[in-house]
Amino acid sequence: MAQRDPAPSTPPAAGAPEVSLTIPVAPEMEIVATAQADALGEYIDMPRDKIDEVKLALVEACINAFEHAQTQDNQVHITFRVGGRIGAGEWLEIEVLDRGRGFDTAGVESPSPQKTFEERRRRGWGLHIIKSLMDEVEIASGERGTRILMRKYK
Amino acid sequence: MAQRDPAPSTPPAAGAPEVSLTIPVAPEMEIVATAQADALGEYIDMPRDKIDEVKLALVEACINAFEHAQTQDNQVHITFRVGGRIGAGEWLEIEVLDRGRGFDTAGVESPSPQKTFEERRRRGWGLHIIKSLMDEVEIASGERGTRILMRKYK
Amino acid sequence: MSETCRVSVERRGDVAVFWTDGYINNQGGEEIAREAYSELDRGARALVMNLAKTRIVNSIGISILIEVLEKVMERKAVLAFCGLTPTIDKTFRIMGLAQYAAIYPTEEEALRAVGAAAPTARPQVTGPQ
Amino acid sequence: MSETCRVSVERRGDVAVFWTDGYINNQGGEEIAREAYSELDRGARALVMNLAKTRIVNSIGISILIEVLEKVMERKAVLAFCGLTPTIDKTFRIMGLAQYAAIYPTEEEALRAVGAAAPTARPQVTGPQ
Ligand SMILES: Nc1ncnc2c1ncn2[C@@H]1O[C@H](COP(=O)(O)OP(=O)(O)O)[C@@H](O)[C@H]1O
Ligand SMILES: Nc1ncnc2c1ncn2[C@@H]1O[C@H](COP(=O)(O)OP(=O)(O)O)[C@@H](O)[C@H]1O
Repeated sequence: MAQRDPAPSTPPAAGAPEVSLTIPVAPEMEIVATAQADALGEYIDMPRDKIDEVKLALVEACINAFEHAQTQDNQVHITFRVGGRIGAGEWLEIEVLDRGRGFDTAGVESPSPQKTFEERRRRGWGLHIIKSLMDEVEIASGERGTRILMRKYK
Repeated sequence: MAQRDPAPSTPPAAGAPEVSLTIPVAPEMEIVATAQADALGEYIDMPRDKIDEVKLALVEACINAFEHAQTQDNQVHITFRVGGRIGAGEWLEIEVLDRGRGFDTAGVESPSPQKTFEERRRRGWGLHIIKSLMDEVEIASGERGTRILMRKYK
Repeated sequence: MSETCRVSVERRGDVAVFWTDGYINNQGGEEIAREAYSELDRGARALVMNLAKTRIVNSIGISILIEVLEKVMERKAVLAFCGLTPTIDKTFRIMGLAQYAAIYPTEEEALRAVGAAAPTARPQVTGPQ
Repeated sequence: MSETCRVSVERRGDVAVFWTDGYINNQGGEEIAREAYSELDRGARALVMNLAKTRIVNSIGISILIEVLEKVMERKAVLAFCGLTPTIDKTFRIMGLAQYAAIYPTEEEALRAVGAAAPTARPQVTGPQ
C-alpha cells in the first residue's frame, strides 16, 4: 500500500482470509460495496441484524469518503477480513481507505439529538453511527488520506 | 497491474465504472465474489436469469484459477465494469486474472456429452460453460498468468 | 439503478400512508420529503411511513426525514414510522428521531394509533427491493 | 459456511425425493452422491431431485451428478430433476445431463412421471439458501 500515514495500532490479523474491493466514487457504489459485507457476513454465519449493522457502518464510511475526502484517484479502497476461532469470537473486519485530504479527527464535534433538533444541525452523525454499530473502530487520518478500521463480532 | 502478457485485444471501456475485487484462493470464495456480480447486475437492472448466468461464469473462472493456476500470491483478481448506453446495449464485463502458471488455450480439448457419458471424462466443461453463458469471451494465458475477459449484455 | 428507493403513498381520510422500497439515501429521502410536503399541503394531519421494504437508511436520508419531521411538527401534524428493521430502529433512536416521532412495530398499530380509517388494499409497489 | 449445500431426503415407497438448499460444488455434489448411493442400496428405483432452493451448480457439482446418473442407470433405476432455474437447466442441457435424466418443471410432475405415491408434507430444510 502506498499510504503509510494512517496506520492502525492493531496489527492486521495474520492469515485471516482477506478480500479487497475498490469502488469508484460514484452514486450508490456504497450499496454495491455492501454486497461484499453481506456475502462475508453470511460466510461466517453472522446473524442478519448484525450484518445489517455492518452494512450501514460501511455505507457511512463510504459516503464520507465520497463527500469529504476529495480523492485524486476517485476511488475508495475497502478490505474485508474474517477471523477469530470458529464458534468463539469470530469477527468481520472492514478497512475503508481513501487517499483524500484527510481531516482532524480530534476536531470533529460530537452530534446530539439536541443539536440536531434544536439547533437544526442535522448532519454530522456518520462517524457516531459507525462507532455505535461496530464493536471496535479506529480512525486514522492525515494528509495522505483516511483509514477507518472497524470490526464486528459475530 | 504488474502483468502485461495476457492483454485482451479489446480496449478497456474508458470511463466505465469499475469495481475491483481480490479474493483469496480458498473454498467458497468464488461465491463471495458472485455477490459483487449480483450487486452490479442489479445496478444496471440486468434480468435475474442473466445475472445468474454471469454468476455461474464467474464461479467457473474462479474455480479454474483455484484448481489449476497454482498462483504464487494465492489470489484471484477480479475487475467488474459496467458500460454501454442506458437503455441501449448496457453490459456487465468481468475480468478474472490470476498470476499463475497459465496454460495453452489452443490445446484445450472441447468437451462433449458423448465424451462425458461414453468415455466417462466428466470434467473439462468450465471454459465451455463460460463461453456458452456469456456474450463475449476472451481468454489470454501465458507464463505470467491467465486472464479471462467476459461480457454480458443486459 | 435498482437500489433507488421507490415511494408510494395512499390517502386514508386525513392520514397519508407511505411505503418505501429500497435504499433511503439523499435521493430517496428527498423523494419522501416531496411527497410528504405535498400531503401536508393537501391537509394531511398524520403521516404513517412503513419502511418494511427498506433495509438501509443512511445518515443523510435520516437527516432529511428529520427535516420532514420538523415540518410536520410545525404544522401540528404527526409522523409515525413502522416496519423498521432492528438496525434502522437503532439508528432512529441514536439520532433522536424516536424522541419526536412515534415508532410502531406494524402498520396496523401505527394506523390505529393515529386514528386512521381501516386500511384498504395496499397499492402495488413496483420495482425491486 | 452458509453457502454450503444442505440436502434432505425423504422416501415415498421406492422413490427417494431429494431437496437441496444452496450452492452445489464438489462438496455439495458429494453429499448428494452419498445420499443417492445409500438410497439405491436401500432399493430405491427412482430418485427425484428438487433443486428449487439452489441457484448455482458449478461444473464440478454437475460432473458428480453425472456420476450419480451413471450409477442410477447401471442399477436400472431412474433419475429426475425438477425446480431448476433457467441457468441450471441450460447448463444441464449443455453438458448432456438432460439427455439421460428427465427434467420436469415441478416436483409434482416429476413424482407423477416416476409413478411415486402422493407427496406427503415436505420436511423442513434447515439452513440458509
Ligand atoms: N473520509 C473523510 N475524509 C475527509 N473528511 C472526513 C472524512 N470522513 C469524515 N470527515 C470529516 O468529519 C466530519 C464528520 O463526519 P460524519 O460524522 O460522517 O458526518 P457528516 O458526513 O454528516 O458531516 C465531516 O463533516 C468531515 O469534515
Ligand atoms: N486459470 C487457469 N490456469 C491454468 N490452467 C487453466 C486455467 N483455466 C483452465 N485451465 C486449463 O484448462 C483446462 C480446461 O479447463 P475447464 O474447461 O474449466 O475444465 P476443468 O477445470 O474441469 O478441467 C483445465 O483442465 C486446465 O488445464
